[in-house]
Amino acid sequence: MQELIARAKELLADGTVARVLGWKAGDLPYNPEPAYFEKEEDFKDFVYNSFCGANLSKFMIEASKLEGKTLVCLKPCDTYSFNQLLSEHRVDRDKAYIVGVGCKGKLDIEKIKKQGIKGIKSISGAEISDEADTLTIDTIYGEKTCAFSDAMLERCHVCKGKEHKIYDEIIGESKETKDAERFAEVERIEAMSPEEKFAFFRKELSKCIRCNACRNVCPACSCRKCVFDSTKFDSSQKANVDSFEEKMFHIIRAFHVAGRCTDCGECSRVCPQGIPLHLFNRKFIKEIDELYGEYQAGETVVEKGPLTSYTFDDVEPGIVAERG
Amino acid sequence: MSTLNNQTEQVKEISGVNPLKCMKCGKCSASCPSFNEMDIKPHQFVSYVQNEDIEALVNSKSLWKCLSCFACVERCPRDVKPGKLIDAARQIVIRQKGQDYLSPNEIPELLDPEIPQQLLVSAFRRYRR
Amino acid sequence: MSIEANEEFKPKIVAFCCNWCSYAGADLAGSSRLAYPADVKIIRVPCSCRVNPMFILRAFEKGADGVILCGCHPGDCHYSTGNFYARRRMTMLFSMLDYMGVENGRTRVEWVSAAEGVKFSTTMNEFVQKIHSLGKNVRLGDLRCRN
Amino acid sequence: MYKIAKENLSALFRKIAESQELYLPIENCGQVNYGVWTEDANVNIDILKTVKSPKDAFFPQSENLYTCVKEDKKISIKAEQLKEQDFVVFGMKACDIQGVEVLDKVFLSEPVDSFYKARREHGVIVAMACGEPEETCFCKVFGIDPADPKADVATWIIDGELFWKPLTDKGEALTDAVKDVFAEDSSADAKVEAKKEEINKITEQLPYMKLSLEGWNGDSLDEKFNSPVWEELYKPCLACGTCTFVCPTCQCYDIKDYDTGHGVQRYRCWDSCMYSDFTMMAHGNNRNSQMQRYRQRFMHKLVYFPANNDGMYSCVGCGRCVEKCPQSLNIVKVIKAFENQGGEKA
Amino acid sequence: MQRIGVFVCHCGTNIAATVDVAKVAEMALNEQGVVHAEDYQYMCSEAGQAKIQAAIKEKNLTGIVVCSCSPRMHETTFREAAERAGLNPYMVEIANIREHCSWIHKDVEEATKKAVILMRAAVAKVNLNAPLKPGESRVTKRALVIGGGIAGIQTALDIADAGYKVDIVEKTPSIGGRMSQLDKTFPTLDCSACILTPKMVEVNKHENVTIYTYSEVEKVSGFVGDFTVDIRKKARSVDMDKCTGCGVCQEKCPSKKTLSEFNRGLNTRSAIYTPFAQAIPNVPVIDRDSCMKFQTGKCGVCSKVCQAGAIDYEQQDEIITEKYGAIVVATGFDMIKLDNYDEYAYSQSPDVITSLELERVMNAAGPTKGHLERLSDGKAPKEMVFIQCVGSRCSDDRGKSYCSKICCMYTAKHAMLIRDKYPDVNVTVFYIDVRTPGKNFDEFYRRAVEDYGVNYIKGQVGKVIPQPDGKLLVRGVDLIDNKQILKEADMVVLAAAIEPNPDVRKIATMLTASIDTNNFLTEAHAKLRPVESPTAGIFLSGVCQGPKDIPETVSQAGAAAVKAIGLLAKDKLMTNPCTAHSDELMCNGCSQCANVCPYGAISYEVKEINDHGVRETRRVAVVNNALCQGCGACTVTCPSGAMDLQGFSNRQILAEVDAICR
Repeated sequence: MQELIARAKELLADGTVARVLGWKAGDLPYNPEPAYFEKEEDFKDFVYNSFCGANLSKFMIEASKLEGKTLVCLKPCDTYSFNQLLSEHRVDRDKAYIVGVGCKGKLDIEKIKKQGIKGIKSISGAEISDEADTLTIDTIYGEKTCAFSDAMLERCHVCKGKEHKIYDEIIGESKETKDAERFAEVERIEAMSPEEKFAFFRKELSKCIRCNACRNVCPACSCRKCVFDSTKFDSSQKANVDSFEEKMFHIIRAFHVAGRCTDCGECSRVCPQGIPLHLFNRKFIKEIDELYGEYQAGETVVEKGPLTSYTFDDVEPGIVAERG
Repeated sequence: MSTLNNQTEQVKEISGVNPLKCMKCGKCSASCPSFNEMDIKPHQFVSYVQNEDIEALVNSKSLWKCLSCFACVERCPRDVKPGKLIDAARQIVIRQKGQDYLSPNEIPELLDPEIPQQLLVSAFRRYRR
Repeated sequence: MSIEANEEFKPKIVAFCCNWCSYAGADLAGSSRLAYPADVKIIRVPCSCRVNPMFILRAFEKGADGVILCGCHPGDCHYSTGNFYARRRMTMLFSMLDYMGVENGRTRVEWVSAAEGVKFSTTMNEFVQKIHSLGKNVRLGDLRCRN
Repeated sequence: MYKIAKENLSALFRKIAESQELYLPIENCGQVNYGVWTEDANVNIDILKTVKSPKDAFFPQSENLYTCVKEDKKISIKAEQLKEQDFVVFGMKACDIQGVEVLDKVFLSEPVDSFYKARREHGVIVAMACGEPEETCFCKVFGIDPADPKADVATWIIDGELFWKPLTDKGEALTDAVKDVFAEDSSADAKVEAKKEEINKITEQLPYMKLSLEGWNGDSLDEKFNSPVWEELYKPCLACGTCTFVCPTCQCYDIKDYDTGHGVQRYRCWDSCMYSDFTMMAHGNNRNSQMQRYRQRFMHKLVYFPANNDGMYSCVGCGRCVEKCPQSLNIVKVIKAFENQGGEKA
Repeated sequence: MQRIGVFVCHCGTNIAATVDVAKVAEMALNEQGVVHAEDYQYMCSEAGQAKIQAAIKEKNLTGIVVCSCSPRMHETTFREAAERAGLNPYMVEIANIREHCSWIHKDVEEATKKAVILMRAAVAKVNLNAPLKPGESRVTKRALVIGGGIAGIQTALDIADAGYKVDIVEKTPSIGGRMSQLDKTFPTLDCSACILTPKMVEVNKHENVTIYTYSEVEKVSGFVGDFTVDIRKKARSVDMDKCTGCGVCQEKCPSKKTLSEFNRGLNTRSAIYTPFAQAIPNVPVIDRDSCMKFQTGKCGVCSKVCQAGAIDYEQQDEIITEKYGAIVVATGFDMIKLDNYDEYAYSQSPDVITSLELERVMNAAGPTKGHLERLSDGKAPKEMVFIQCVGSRCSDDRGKSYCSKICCMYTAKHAMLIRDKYPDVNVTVFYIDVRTPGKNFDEFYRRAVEDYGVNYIKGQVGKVIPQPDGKLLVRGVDLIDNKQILKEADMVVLAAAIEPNPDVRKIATMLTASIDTNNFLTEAHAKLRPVESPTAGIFLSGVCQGPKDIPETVSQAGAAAVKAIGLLAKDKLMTNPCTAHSDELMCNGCSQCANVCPYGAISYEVKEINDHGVRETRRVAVVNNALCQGCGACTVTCPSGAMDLQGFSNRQILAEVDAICR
């Protein structure tokens, strides 16, 4: 982290960048927030640890409109989102100085709390330099421990790899944290009977409070005005009146990001109700891979995605019914 | 499904060939080094499979005359691969016979180490009757 | 379940037809007096690629029991490529509906050319029959529209 | 005071539910929210904070106001029925109870919101003391005692037993209706007092409990409104509605019409001042930047509301926003930012 | 709020027998916005139209719904009637209660119910209709033809004869194209040069035609009626105005080792050259890659010998920018590379040649001065073998899936010519099928067999094996005799597949014209619009659209010209108003819409947007209404719904959905 700070200060000082987009330490051990740093003294609060899960790519849409370059800290998986935004002309490569920051898996405080750990005073083992496999958590109810991997975000268990796909320079080491199959959950659902599937999603979606956190954090959902906020489609709804509302919202959202979603996992990370929203997007990714060829959005900057291209011999929609 | 039909399906499945793609150009027969020794010619393999007459193929001389050189497979402009078809017919015969005559362990000492692998494989397929 | 056995159920079926092929195919079915159930109501769109998945979900929300999309045969699109995009989009939408446990028989895509009046009619007959066998759509509708 | 063993609680719930609806924390897919008790509900009364606050019981996320039905050219209007049956909300914490009082200020003052009022009149609140408060809690800052909640009934869980103490007439009535399932305990008062002591000791250690609200009142309006600090604070905000929807005091709503095909249903639903289309009007939006929207939320909770309501803040320190904000923003950070700002100035 | 009139047609008994039309009209009055409803015997009749017009005027209608036959029948009729009554024609919607209702249902109650629903949907839509006005765009009265082969020449001539200016852009130093390389043409066997040269001269002399040879299209912008094209005129190093075409420079040029493109690399040419004797313009170019002056700085012979002083080593590429109303693509074809066909020994033996090479061998101006001889040793062949379908009709990745169409005929021609001129040469043709659809084509082929004794064998060749003695051993099969054939040949001629000129990809991208998987340009409709690209204002001439022979090429070239003339004849273009429109307040500028637009109608602008007082400069999509055809692909791709289609807007279609599901 010190190397990162030193380099950021250097680039700020020599005028290469006008500001730095990173994370600012919070007032609890686990709540750093994304922040801009423009002056040397701002860096006293700069932090980069395993709780810095937020994907900063989307902030670059606004930062691209500012004067001068913005140094942005991107983790390997965040760089996919940046590439995708670049493909869609939403960010300006010339306005970004990308520092690929090392990542060894990011933590989910909810998972720690789920283990009954509360009244947290401090957490050790979450620094980026720590090699510890275990987090040691000091609470007012005594010292607790938790395996690092048990506290990891879902997306880290299906890590896309330690490689940054776009960067100006890389600071820090990364580690691939994959220990689960990316599509295992999707396959589990696919294997269910229609009744079970329906019950599963109905239960999960019944929790949805339409806070729109999933949409607003999503780097692919970068619309200036979402169809669900617009009167143009007669689709403007805020209420969770009936379970259909949520289905419509989540199906359409997944459809809109299909072929563009990099599977960055932010939607599931931010959902206050813990809905596994990535299961929608990942279903589409799996379908695209299987029906139209392996495709990873954001792997490179591309012109056309799978839903804006076609081949003559594409499968017919009837395949869905045929394969049962 | 009749047995005959079954065999046709088997041949198609084993070979991975869609005989309907054939445009009857004859390039397979033109390429075949064993043409003159065959009773059923390579281009006819396709029509026999189309006509679901696997029995005739299985009983033909050609079945054991094909060298599996795969010149026809290589040159077929339509990806029909007669060589694969006849090979599939051979497999059917072999499958029907079932048992192996040699155990895998006995094989190495019987072989000349210089012999190309591919030749061995095709020889086993052909002469194991 | 046959249609006769389920007389009281009158399904609502929306058919989106592209202007150039399928709408004309439906016209031909009409002028050839090829009957299909009155449950099918056609909406004319310029091309199958004009059909937004939201239209389909909206139809279900408002109480439709089945939605079918008809367009030109792949390669014959009046706009060259429209139905290719429609094909991918609908494949995606249908797979998601299936994944969420909504009977996938309630949605269908069929390519019907302007000359295929017979196909249009048989397709609609088949589809209506299918919807009859599935019964009323209860998984996607909005309860408020029921009464 | 009465008591009942924790493992027998379902008997109590069943008893209550015999005659009325019972809302209590229910776990569904790993998350605990208030919901209606049923025999197979997965009740979780050990939870400190439900994801959503229990304000739904009185001010649901969406509710119908009336229905228009169109037949040919005739239109008939059917008003929605007001709540007429009693119901019980079980397990509300002190902060959430204070949250309801904040809502009372809004909905029960003129013009009175009849839907809300009917629910308040028919609702009986059974409060529960917080056993193990957490680091995100700061109710004491607003003068709330988590160990001694005030409602129709107060309860404590001590060593596997629930202690039950009616505090109001409504509470007495409920108690009478269900007391078959209770036992009496003469040493109850002492045990409860000891528990309160224990809870207070824990709260002493919590980092946010000593937060200072100095300078946050109606008088500081201009100074706070014009502060440059907001420019820094809002930046990571996603403009999602998480904080407002989990908040026990946020009371903004939108009124919408839904076309059912044969008429229109007018309903209201929670709205969030964080949303870009909040209070959207024909000419556009009053607050057209996220900074303004962000500022609004906190100014409302900490300045405007107390200015209009005898100093009552519309934050109760439940800490839900601290836990749930996707970007780790929250009201505590706002309060602290101004603290620092003040310090620097001095 | 709309004031809508609903008109229900009886269509005699066609509708009225199964639909209670009066009931439909009565029910219409319950619908939102409907202030007038009536039914009538024949709405499309004069009297019916008069009723509509009267109601529009009397009731001050803002929109009408006609419940009648298919809109494909009478939509235009009713739109025009409405327009005559002062109503915008796009405020008319049709509820199809005949083809989609009365004709397919028998039960009156059921059919009436359905008719009411269809009427409701149309009323719901009209409630959201807005008056639309077709746009206008001007037409530049000049056409561009890309490619100067027979297709391009014919198209240019036809357009020029109609009185419009035409420019031809040709990549090589001369016009003439593939046809100029041919010796004789089927099925009449007249000499190619004899019929082509006059056309070349005519086009060159035509006052309306400007020819840019040794030039390429560099950039295309604009749209139908108003294209702007940059043409790169490559430096010829010879002054076109001064050169007299005497040819001395070519004779004297010391660098003569470059393979002749025109003769398919069978012999060499000088560094300063005209491709062939009848080249137009008859002005040589210096091939700078093989010129010693340009490569080493030493030489300059041509400059010294040129009496006219036309040599200009300093000449630079020139960019010409011109405006056009229409563009015709006539980029033609080439033979496929035979690198992947080892079995035919093409790259191993000089005596295995392609048919186009044989054309040059047979041609008096060719490398052998027209003598049929083996290229290896110059000996006269005795046995010649032709192999058909080399790379055509292949489903593997070595060749092309299509039939090249011309090979059967030119092979018959070659066989016949050889047997005619050299009766002692045996000619054998291995074929899969002989395809001769065309006037006098099969007769031609039969002559080759019957009169000239050409030996046609049904079967393919598996391998051609060059022998140590220089002969070629051909192993083929005779499928009729079911025999394998071994034949010693002196020469083997391969009928290689043809493919579109590889440059077409680049050009298609510039023109936003679509191409298929084989790189052929796609026509707007396979049957009904075969010479137009789906991109408005782009026309297709010749083999760039698909394999064809000369007569077909010439007729298609004429057809393309007619289409272009039809466009140029207009002063203004009325554009279909049902086009896409992007709401810039909502547009993200993400380019997804442009990715699916088949017409290249969407471009992007960076501009300042004022969103209720918030000003921001950003990238937004702009639809060119002259190009947009209104398919709507973009509207679904647009996640925010910023892109909408006029006349079929999201809200209109949703209103129809709602009305039907009500």
